[in-house]
Amino acid sequence: MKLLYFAWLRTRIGMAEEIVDPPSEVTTVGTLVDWLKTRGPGFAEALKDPSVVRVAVNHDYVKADHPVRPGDEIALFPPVTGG
Amino acid sequence: MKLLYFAWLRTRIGMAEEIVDPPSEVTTVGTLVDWLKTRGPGFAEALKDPSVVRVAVNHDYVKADHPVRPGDEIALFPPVTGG
Amino acid sequence: MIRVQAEDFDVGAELASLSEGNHGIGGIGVFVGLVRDMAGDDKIGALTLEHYPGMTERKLEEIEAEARRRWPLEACLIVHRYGRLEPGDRIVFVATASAHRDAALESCRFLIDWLKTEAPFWKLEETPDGGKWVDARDSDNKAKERWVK
Amino acid sequence: MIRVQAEDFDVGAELASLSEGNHGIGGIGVFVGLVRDMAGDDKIGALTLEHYPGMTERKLEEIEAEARRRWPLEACLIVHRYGRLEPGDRIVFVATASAHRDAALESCRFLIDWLKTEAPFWKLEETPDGGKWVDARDSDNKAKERWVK
Repeated sequence: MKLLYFAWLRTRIGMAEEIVDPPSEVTTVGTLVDWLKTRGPGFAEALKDPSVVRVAVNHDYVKADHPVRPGDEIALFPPVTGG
Repeated sequence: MKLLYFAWLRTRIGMAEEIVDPPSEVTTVGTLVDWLKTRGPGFAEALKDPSVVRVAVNHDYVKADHPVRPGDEIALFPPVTGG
Repeated sequence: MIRVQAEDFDVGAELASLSEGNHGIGGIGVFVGLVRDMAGDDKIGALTLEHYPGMTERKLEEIEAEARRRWPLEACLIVHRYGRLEPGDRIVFVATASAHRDAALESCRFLIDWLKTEAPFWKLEETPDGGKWVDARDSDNKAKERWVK
Repeated sequence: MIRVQAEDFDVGAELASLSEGNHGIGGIGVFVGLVRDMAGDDKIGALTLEHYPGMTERKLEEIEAEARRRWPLEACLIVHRYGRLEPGDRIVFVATASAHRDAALESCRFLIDWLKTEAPFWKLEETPDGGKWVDARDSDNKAKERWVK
Protein backbone atom coordinates (compact mmCIF):
# COMPACT_ATOMS: atom_id res chain seq x y z
CA MET A 1 0.00 0.00 0.00
CA LYS A 2 1.00 3.59 -0.58
CA LEU A 3 1.43 5.91 2.39
CA LEU A 4 1.44 9.70 2.18
CA TYR A 5 2.42 12.15 4.93
CA PHE A 6 1.61 15.86 4.98
CA ALA A 7 2.55 19.01 6.90
CA TRP A 8 4.31 18.41 10.23
CA LEU A 9 3.73 14.66 10.01
CA ARG A 10 5.79 14.75 6.83
CA THR A 11 8.57 16.82 8.36
CA ARG A 12 8.72 14.72 11.56
CA ILE A 13 8.69 11.45 9.68
CA GLY A 14 11.14 12.92 7.18
CA MET A 15 9.41 11.56 4.10
CA ALA A 16 6.47 12.56 1.89
CA GLU A 17 5.45 9.11 0.69
CA GLU A 18 6.47 5.47 0.65
CA ILE A 19 5.26 2.08 -0.47
CA VAL A 20 4.97 -0.38 2.42
CA ASP A 21 4.10 -4.03 2.83
CA PRO A 22 3.03 -4.27 6.48
CA PRO A 23 2.77 -7.54 8.45
CA SER A 24 -0.46 -9.50 8.28
CA GLU A 25 -1.81 -8.24 11.63
CA VAL A 26 -2.18 -4.78 10.03
CA THR A 27 -5.79 -4.90 8.83
CA THR A 28 -7.17 -1.53 9.94
CA VAL A 29 -6.09 2.11 10.16
CA GLY A 30 -5.55 1.65 13.90
CA THR A 31 -3.28 -1.38 13.56
CA LEU A 32 -1.43 0.36 10.70
CA VAL A 33 -0.68 3.38 12.91
CA ASP A 34 0.45 1.08 15.76
CA TRP A 35 2.82 -0.67 13.38
CA LEU A 36 4.14 2.61 11.93
CA LYS A 37 5.02 3.83 15.43
CA THR A 38 7.44 0.90 15.80
CA ARG A 39 9.38 1.94 12.71
CA GLY A 40 11.57 4.58 14.35
CA PRO A 41 11.66 7.63 16.61
CA GLY A 42 10.38 10.01 13.88
CA PHE A 43 7.28 7.85 13.40
CA ALA A 44 6.75 7.43 17.15
CA GLU A 45 7.04 11.18 17.72
CA ALA A 46 4.81 12.13 14.77
CA LEU A 47 2.05 9.67 15.70
CA LYS A 48 2.13 9.84 19.50
CA ASP A 49 -1.06 11.94 19.84
CA PRO A 50 -3.88 10.35 17.83
CA SER A 51 -6.14 13.37 18.46
CA VAL A 52 -4.10 15.40 15.98
CA VAL A 53 -3.70 12.75 13.30
CA ARG A 54 -6.27 12.51 10.51
CA VAL A 55 -6.33 9.55 8.16
CA ALA A 56 -7.73 9.33 4.65
CA VAL A 57 -8.03 6.06 2.73
CA ASN A 58 -8.36 6.54 -1.01
CA HIS A 59 -9.23 10.25 -0.47
CA ASP A 60 -11.95 9.68 2.14
CA TYR A 61 -11.64 10.54 5.81
CA VAL A 62 -11.85 7.38 7.90
CA LYS A 63 -11.66 6.26 11.53
CA ALA A 64 -9.33 3.84 13.28
CA ASP A 65 -11.49 0.79 12.59
CA HIS A 66 -11.53 1.33 8.81
CA PRO A 67 -9.94 -1.59 6.90
CA VAL A 68 -6.71 -1.13 4.99
CA ARG A 69 -5.84 -3.30 1.99
CA PRO A 70 -2.96 -3.75 -0.42
CA GLY A 71 -3.38 -1.17 -3.17
CA ASP A 72 -4.91 1.46 -0.91
CA GLU A 73 -3.61 5.02 -0.86
CA ILE A 74 -3.46 6.00 2.80
CA ALA A 75 -2.66 9.54 3.89
CA LEU A 76 -1.80 10.69 7.41
CA PHE A 77 -1.87 14.37 8.24
CA PRO A 78 -2.71 16.91 10.96
CA PRO A 79 -6.04 18.76 11.17
CA VAL A 80 -6.37 20.99 8.12
CA THR A 81 -5.68 24.73 8.23
CA GLY A 82 -6.50 26.05 4.77
CA GLY A 83 -8.98 28.65 3.66
CA MET B 1 -41.96 73.77 4.40
CA LYS B 2 -40.73 71.62 1.53
CA LEU B 3 -42.55 68.38 0.71
CA LEU B 4 -41.07 65.55 -1.37
CA TYR B 5 -42.94 62.55 -2.79
CA PHE B 6 -41.31 59.37 -4.08
CA ALA B 7 -42.22 56.24 -6.02
CA TRP B 8 -45.97 55.52 -6.28
CA LEU B 9 -46.79 58.32 -3.86
CA ARG B 10 -45.19 60.66 -6.37
CA THR B 11 -47.08 59.20 -9.33
CA ARG B 12 -50.45 59.14 -7.53
CA ILE B 13 -50.04 62.68 -6.22
CA GLY B 14 -48.68 63.70 -9.62
CA MET B 15 -45.84 65.82 -8.32
CA ALA B 16 -42.28 65.23 -7.04
CA GLU B 17 -42.04 68.19 -4.70
CA GLU B 18 -43.73 71.38 -3.59
CA ILE B 19 -43.41 74.19 -1.08
CA VAL B 20 -46.46 74.45 1.19
CA ASP B 21 -47.61 76.75 3.97
CA PRO B 22 -50.12 74.62 5.87
CA PRO B 23 -52.70 76.01 8.33
CA SER B 24 -51.67 76.50 11.93
CA GLU B 25 -53.30 73.29 13.21
CA VAL B 26 -50.64 71.34 11.27
CA THR B 27 -47.98 70.85 13.94
CA THR B 28 -47.04 67.17 13.55
CA VAL B 29 -46.49 64.62 10.80
CA GLY B 30 -49.92 63.15 11.57
CA THR B 31 -51.79 66.44 11.25
CA LEU B 32 -49.78 67.26 8.12
CA VAL B 33 -50.87 64.01 6.46
CA ASP B 34 -54.51 64.63 7.51
CA TRP B 35 -54.35 68.06 5.92
CA LEU B 36 -52.68 66.75 2.74
CA LYS B 37 -55.51 64.23 2.26
CA THR B 38 -57.99 67.13 1.97
CA ARG B 39 -56.07 68.63 -0.95
CA GLY B 40 -57.53 66.47 -3.71
CA PRO B 41 -58.36 62.93 -4.83
CA GLY B 42 -54.71 62.13 -5.76
CA PHE B 43 -53.58 62.98 -2.24
CA ALA B 44 -56.50 61.13 -0.63
CA GLU B 45 -55.80 58.02 -2.70
CA ALA B 46 -52.02 58.10 -2.16
CA LEU B 47 -52.27 58.57 1.62
CA LYS B 48 -55.32 56.42 2.42
CA ASP B 49 -53.35 53.54 3.96
CA PRO B 50 -50.92 54.89 6.58
CA SER B 51 -49.29 51.43 6.94
CA VAL B 52 -47.57 51.88 3.57
CA VAL B 53 -46.52 55.51 3.99
CA ARG B 54 -43.09 56.31 5.47
CA VAL B 55 -42.23 59.85 6.49
CA ALA B 56 -38.78 61.42 6.85
CA VAL B 57 -38.21 64.86 8.32
CA ASN B 58 -34.85 66.37 7.39
CA HIS B 59 -33.60 62.93 6.25
CA ASP B 60 -34.58 61.05 9.41
CA TYR B 61 -37.40 58.52 9.66
CA VAL B 62 -40.08 59.79 12.04
CA LYS B 63 -43.48 58.75 13.42
CA ALA B 64 -46.85 60.51 13.28
CA ASP B 65 -46.28 62.50 16.48
CA HIS B 66 -43.05 64.07 15.25
CA PRO B 67 -43.29 67.90 15.04
CA VAL B 68 -43.14 69.67 11.68
CA ARG B 69 -41.91 73.25 11.37
CA PRO B 70 -41.48 75.87 8.66
CA GLY B 71 -38.17 75.22 6.91
CA ASP B 72 -38.37 71.43 7.35
CA GLU B 73 -37.82 69.10 4.40
CA ILE B 74 -40.50 66.45 4.72
CA ALA B 75 -40.54 63.39 2.46
CA LEU B 76 -43.40 60.91 2.04
CA PHE B 77 -42.78 57.60 0.37
CA PRO B 78 -43.68 53.89 0.38
CA PRO B 79 -41.60 51.22 2.14
CA VAL B 80 -38.23 51.01 0.44
CA THR B 81 -37.36 48.31 -2.11
CA GLY B 82 -33.72 48.84 -3.03
CA GLY B 83 -30.73 46.56 -2.66
CA MET C 1 -17.18 54.42 2.40
CA ILE C 2 -20.44 54.73 0.53
CA ARG C 3 -21.29 55.80 -2.99
CA VAL C 4 -24.62 56.35 -4.77
CA GLN C 5 -24.22 56.53 -8.52
CA ALA C 6 -25.87 55.89 -11.86
CA GLU C 7 -22.70 54.36 -13.34
CA ASP C 8 -21.74 50.71 -13.16
CA PHE C 9 -18.82 49.69 -10.96
CA ASP C 10 -15.88 47.31 -11.38
CA VAL C 11 -16.05 44.69 -8.63
CA GLY C 12 -12.43 43.60 -9.01
CA ALA C 13 -11.10 47.16 -8.94
CA GLU C 14 -13.26 48.09 -5.94
CA LEU C 15 -12.02 45.08 -3.99
CA ALA C 16 -8.41 45.71 -4.92
CA SER C 17 -8.55 49.31 -3.72
CA LEU C 18 -10.42 48.26 -0.58
CA SER C 19 -7.65 45.95 0.61
CA GLU C 20 -4.61 47.59 -0.99
CA GLY C 21 -1.72 47.96 1.40
CA ASN C 22 -3.70 46.70 4.39
CA HIS C 23 -2.11 43.42 5.42
CA GLY C 24 -4.25 43.19 8.52
CA ILE C 25 -7.15 41.97 6.37
CA GLY C 26 -7.73 38.21 6.52
CA GLY C 27 -11.11 38.04 4.84
CA ILE C 28 -13.47 40.07 2.70
CA GLY C 29 -17.20 39.40 2.58
CA VAL C 30 -18.97 40.63 -0.52
CA PHE C 31 -22.51 40.80 -1.76
CA VAL C 32 -23.37 41.81 -5.31
CA GLY C 33 -27.02 42.33 -6.20
CA LEU C 34 -28.07 41.92 -9.83
CA VAL C 35 -31.25 42.65 -11.78
CA ARG C 36 -33.15 39.40 -12.33
CA ASP C 37 -35.43 38.92 -15.30
CA MET C 38 -38.08 37.29 -13.14
CA ALA C 39 -39.98 39.11 -10.44
CA GLY C 40 -42.62 36.79 -9.11
CA ASP C 41 -44.16 35.30 -12.23
CA ASP C 42 -43.76 38.38 -14.41
CA LYS C 43 -40.84 38.54 -16.78
CA ILE C 44 -39.39 42.01 -16.44
CA GLY C 45 -37.53 43.81 -19.17
CA ALA C 46 -35.74 46.35 -17.01
CA LEU C 47 -36.24 48.40 -13.91
CA THR C 48 -35.72 51.95 -12.80
CA LEU C 49 -34.33 52.65 -9.36
CA GLU C 50 -35.53 55.88 -7.84
CA HIS C 51 -33.83 57.28 -4.76
CA TYR C 52 -33.92 60.24 -2.40
CA PRO C 53 -30.69 62.17 -2.91
CA GLY C 54 -29.26 63.37 0.37
CA MET C 55 -31.22 61.01 2.58
CA THR C 56 -29.88 57.97 0.73
CA GLU C 57 -26.28 58.94 1.40
CA ARG C 58 -27.10 59.77 5.00
CA LYS C 59 -28.78 56.41 5.67
CA LEU C 60 -25.97 54.48 4.01
CA GLU C 61 -23.41 56.35 6.12
CA GLU C 62 -25.42 55.54 9.25
CA ILE C 63 -25.60 51.88 8.26
CA GLU C 64 -21.86 51.71 7.69
CA ALA C 65 -21.18 53.43 11.03
CA GLU C 66 -23.43 50.92 12.79
CA ALA C 67 -21.57 48.00 11.18
CA ARG C 68 -18.25 49.49 12.27
CA ARG C 69 -19.58 49.80 15.82
CA ARG C 70 -20.60 46.14 15.87
CA TRP C 71 -17.61 44.55 14.13
CA PRO C 72 -13.87 45.33 13.95
CA LEU C 73 -13.74 46.25 10.26
CA GLU C 74 -10.57 47.15 8.44
CA ALA C 75 -12.50 48.49 5.45
CA CYS C 76 -16.07 48.79 4.25
CA LEU C 77 -17.63 49.88 0.96
CA ILE C 78 -21.25 50.19 -0.12
CA VAL C 79 -22.05 51.18 -3.72
CA HIS C 80 -25.67 51.48 -4.80
CA ARG C 81 -26.83 52.46 -8.27
CA TYR C 82 -29.93 54.33 -9.37
CA GLY C 83 -31.56 54.90 -12.76
CA ARG C 84 -32.56 52.41 -15.43
CA LEU C 85 -31.01 48.95 -15.18
CA GLU C 86 -31.46 45.86 -17.31
CA PRO C 87 -31.46 42.17 -16.35
CA GLY C 88 -27.94 41.10 -15.45
CA ASP C 89 -26.89 44.63 -14.45
CA ARG C 90 -25.30 45.19 -11.07
CA ILE C 91 -27.48 47.11 -8.57
CA VAL C 92 -25.61 47.04 -5.29
CA PHE C 93 -22.21 46.12 -3.93
CA VAL C 94 -21.36 45.60 -0.28
CA ALA C 95 -17.85 44.64 0.82
CA THR C 96 -16.52 44.32 4.35
CA ALA C 97 -12.94 43.50 5.28
CA SER C 98 -11.75 42.29 8.65
CA ALA C 99 -8.94 40.34 10.24
CA HIS C 100 -11.25 37.33 10.56
CA ARG C 101 -13.87 35.86 8.29
CA ASP C 102 -16.68 35.84 10.85
CA ALA C 103 -16.66 39.60 11.22
CA ALA C 104 -16.40 40.09 7.46
CA LEU C 105 -19.25 37.71 6.58
CA GLU C 106 -21.59 38.77 9.38
CA SER C 107 -21.17 42.48 8.81
CA CYS C 108 -21.68 42.03 5.06
CA ARG C 109 -24.96 40.31 5.69
CA PHE C 110 -25.97 42.91 8.29
CA LEU C 111 -25.33 45.72 5.82
CA ILE C 112 -27.36 44.26 2.97
CA ASP C 113 -30.23 43.26 5.31
CA TRP C 114 -30.30 46.73 6.86
CA LEU C 115 -29.92 48.57 3.57
CA LYS C 116 -32.90 46.69 2.11
CA THR C 117 -35.25 48.19 4.71
CA GLU C 118 -33.62 51.54 5.52
CA ALA C 119 -32.06 53.05 2.42
CA PRO C 120 -34.58 55.10 0.41
CA PHE C 121 -34.60 53.35 -2.96
CA TRP C 122 -37.64 52.19 -4.90
CA LYS C 123 -37.80 49.80 -7.84
CA LEU C 124 -40.13 50.37 -10.78
CA GLU C 125 -40.29 47.28 -12.99
CA GLU C 126 -41.02 47.42 -16.69
CA THR C 127 -43.55 44.65 -17.31
CA PRO C 128 -45.58 43.78 -20.40
CA ASP C 129 -48.47 45.70 -18.76
CA GLY C 130 -46.39 48.82 -18.12
CA GLY C 131 -44.50 50.04 -15.07
CA LYS C 132 -45.10 48.36 -11.73
CA TRP C 133 -43.72 49.54 -8.40
CA VAL C 134 -42.18 46.67 -6.48
CA ASP C 135 -43.83 45.94 -3.13
CA ALA C 136 -41.69 45.80 -0.02
CA ARG C 137 -41.09 42.23 1.03
CA ASP C 138 -42.01 41.02 4.46
CA SER C 139 -38.95 38.76 4.36
CA ASP C 140 -36.73 41.84 4.16
CA ASN C 141 -38.21 43.22 7.35
CA LYS C 142 -37.74 39.86 9.04
CA ALA C 143 -34.12 39.77 7.87
CA LYS C 144 -33.53 43.18 9.40
CA GLU C 145 -35.19 42.18 12.68
CA ARG C 146 -32.47 39.58 13.24
CA TRP C 147 -30.04 42.44 13.78
CA VAL C 148 -32.13 44.68 16.03
CA LYS C 149 -30.69 44.65 19.52
CA MET D 1 -16.98 24.54 -10.14
CA ILE D 2 -13.79 24.17 -8.16
CA ARG D 3 -10.16 24.95 -8.95
CA VAL D 4 -6.94 24.32 -7.03
CA GLN D 5 -4.04 26.32 -8.41
CA ALA D 6 -0.78 28.03 -7.58
CA GLU D 7 -1.63 31.09 -9.69
CA ASP D 8 -3.48 34.15 -8.47
CA PHE D 9 -7.02 34.78 -9.74
CA ASP D 10 -8.91 37.84 -10.93
CA VAL D 11 -11.95 38.33 -8.70
CA GLY D 12 -13.76 40.63 -11.13
CA ALA D 13 -13.25 38.30 -14.08
CA GLU D 14 -14.29 35.24 -12.05
CA LEU D 15 -17.50 36.94 -10.95
CA ALA D 16 -18.28 38.19 -14.44
CA SER D 17 -17.95 34.72 -15.96
CA LEU D 18 -19.92 33.21 -13.07
CA SER D 19 -23.01 35.30 -13.78
CA GLU D 20 -22.62 35.92 -17.49
CA GLY D 21 -25.83 35.35 -19.42
CA ASN D 22 -27.70 34.06 -16.37
CA HIS D 23 -30.43 36.60 -15.65
CA GLY D 24 -31.99 34.39 -13.00
CA ILE D 25 -29.27 35.48 -10.58
CA GLY D 26 -30.38 38.10 -8.08
CA GLY D 27 -27.47 37.97 -5.68
CA ILE D 28 -23.91 36.73 -5.41
CA GLY D 29 -22.24 36.06 -2.08
CA VAL D 30 -18.47 36.14 -2.10
CA PHE D 31 -15.70 35.46 0.35
CA VAL D 32 -12.08 36.28 -0.42
CA GLY D 33 -9.42 35.10 2.02
CA LEU D 34 -6.13 36.99 2.16
CA VAL D 35 -2.78 36.37 3.85
CA ARG D 36 -2.52 38.53 6.96
CA ASP D 37 0.82 39.71 8.28
CA MET D 38 -0.21 38.89 11.83
CA ALA D 39 -0.85 35.39 13.09
CA GLY D 40 -1.45 35.59 16.80
CA ASP D 41 1.35 37.82 18.07
CA ASP D 42 3.95 36.75 15.52
CA LYS D 43 4.53 38.89 12.48
CA ILE D 44 4.70 36.55 9.51
CA GLY D 45 6.65 37.26 6.37
CA ALA D 46 4.89 34.76 4.14
CA LEU D 47 3.32 31.36 4.24
CA THR D 48 3.38 28.19 2.21
CA LEU D 49 0.19 26.28 1.61
CA GLU D 50 0.66 22.56 1.23
CA HIS D 51 -2.18 20.43 -0.10
CA TYR D 52 -3.03 16.85 -0.99
CA PRO D 53 -3.52 16.74 -4.77
CA GLY D 54 -6.44 14.54 -5.71
CA MET D 55 -8.09 14.52 -2.30
CA THR D 56 -8.28 18.32 -2.23
CA GLU D 57 -10.22 18.45 -5.47
CA ARG D 58 -12.44 15.62 -4.33
CA LYS D 59 -13.31 17.27 -1.02
CA LEU D 60 -13.99 20.62 -2.68
CA GLU D 61 -16.28 18.93 -5.19
CA GLU D 62 -18.13 17.19 -2.36
CA ILE D 63 -18.48 20.50 -0.49
CA GLU D 64 -19.89 22.21 -3.57
CA ALA D 65 -22.30 19.33 -4.18
CA GLU D 66 -23.53 19.56 -0.58
CA ALA D 67 -24.12 23.31 -0.92
CA ARG D 68 -26.09 22.71 -4.13
CA ARG D 69 -28.21 20.11 -2.32
CA ARG D 70 -29.01 22.57 0.47
CA TRP D 71 -29.60 25.77 -1.53
CA PRO D 72 -30.98 26.52 -5.00
CA LEU D 73 -27.76 27.84 -6.55
CA GLU D 74 -27.51 29.18 -10.06
CA ALA D 75 -23.71 29.08 -9.97
CA CYS D 76 -20.91 28.27 -7.56
CA LEU D 77 -17.14 28.66 -7.73
CA ILE D 78 -14.42 27.76 -5.26
CA VAL D 79 -10.80 28.64 -6.05
CA HIS D 80 -8.06 27.74 -3.57
CA ARG D 81 -4.38 28.44 -4.05
CA TYR D 82 -1.36 26.52 -2.84
CA GLY D 83 2.35 27.32 -2.70
CA ARG D 84 4.15 30.31 -1.26
CA LEU D 85 2.01 33.39 -0.58
CA GLU D 86 2.89 36.76 0.87
CA PRO D 87 0.84 39.11 3.09
CA GLY D 88 -1.94 40.66 1.06
CA ASP D 89 -2.03 37.76 -1.41
CA ARG D 90 -5.36 36.07 -2.14
CA ILE D 91 -5.65 32.51 -0.76
CA VAL D 92 -9.22 31.45 -1.39
CA PHE D 93 -12.28 32.61 -3.29
CA VAL D 94 -15.82 31.36 -2.76
CA ALA D 95 -18.71 32.71 -4.79
CA THR D 96 -22.32 31.52 -4.79
CA ALA D 97 -25.07 32.89 -7.00
CA SER D 98 -28.78 32.43 -6.46
CA ALA D 99 -32.09 34.07 -7.27
CA HIS D 100 -32.24 35.43 -3.72
CA ARG D 101 -29.64 36.88 -1.40
CA ASP D 102 -30.38 34.57 1.53
CA ALA D 103 -29.38 31.46 -0.40
CA ALA D 104 -26.32 33.19 -1.83
CA LEU D 105 -25.04 34.51 1.50
CA GLU D 106 -25.81 31.41 3.55
CA SER D 107 -24.29 28.98 1.08
CA CYS D 108 -21.17 31.15 0.77
CA ARG D 109 -20.69 31.02 4.50
CA PHE D 110 -21.41 27.30 4.58
CA LEU D 111 -18.76 26.66 1.93
CA ILE D 112 -15.98 28.60 3.63
CA ASP D 113 -16.81 27.15 7.06
CA TRP D 114 -16.84 23.61 5.67
CA LEU D 115 -13.76 24.07 3.53
CA LYS D 116 -11.79 25.27 6.57
CA THR D 117 -12.24 21.93 8.33
CA GLU D 118 -12.53 19.46 5.44
CA ALA D 119 -10.27 20.48 2.58
CA PRO D 120 -6.73 19.09 2.99
CA PHE D 121 -4.60 22.24 3.07
CA TRP D 122 -1.96 23.13 5.65
CA LYS D 123 -0.34 26.48 6.29
CA LEU D 124 3.36 26.82 7.12
CA GLU D 125 4.17 30.32 8.33
CA GLU D 126 7.55 31.94 7.90
CA THR D 127 8.34 33.53 11.27
CA PRO D 128 11.52 35.16 12.58
CA ASP D 129 12.22 31.81 14.29
CA GLY D 130 11.77 29.76 11.12
CA GLY D 131 8.82 27.85 9.71
CA LYS D 132 5.85 27.16 11.96
CA TRP D 133 2.91 24.94 11.06
CA VAL D 134 -0.38 26.66 11.85
CA ASP D 135 -2.53 24.88 14.43
CA ALA D 136 -6.14 24.07 13.56
CA ARG D 137 -8.48 26.49 15.26
CA ASP D 138 -11.22 25.27 17.53
CA SER D 139 -13.39 28.14 16.26
CA ASP D 140 -13.24 26.62 12.77
CA ASN D 141 -14.63 23.34 14.05
CA LYS D 142 -17.36 25.21 15.89
CA ALA D 143 -18.20 27.14 12.73
CA LYS D 144 -18.56 23.89 10.82
CA GLU D 145 -20.72 22.34 13.53
CA ARG D 146 -23.37 24.97 12.88
CA TRP D 147 -24.00 23.31 9.53
CA VAL D 148 -24.06 19.68 10.58
CA LYS D 149 -27.57 18.34 10.35
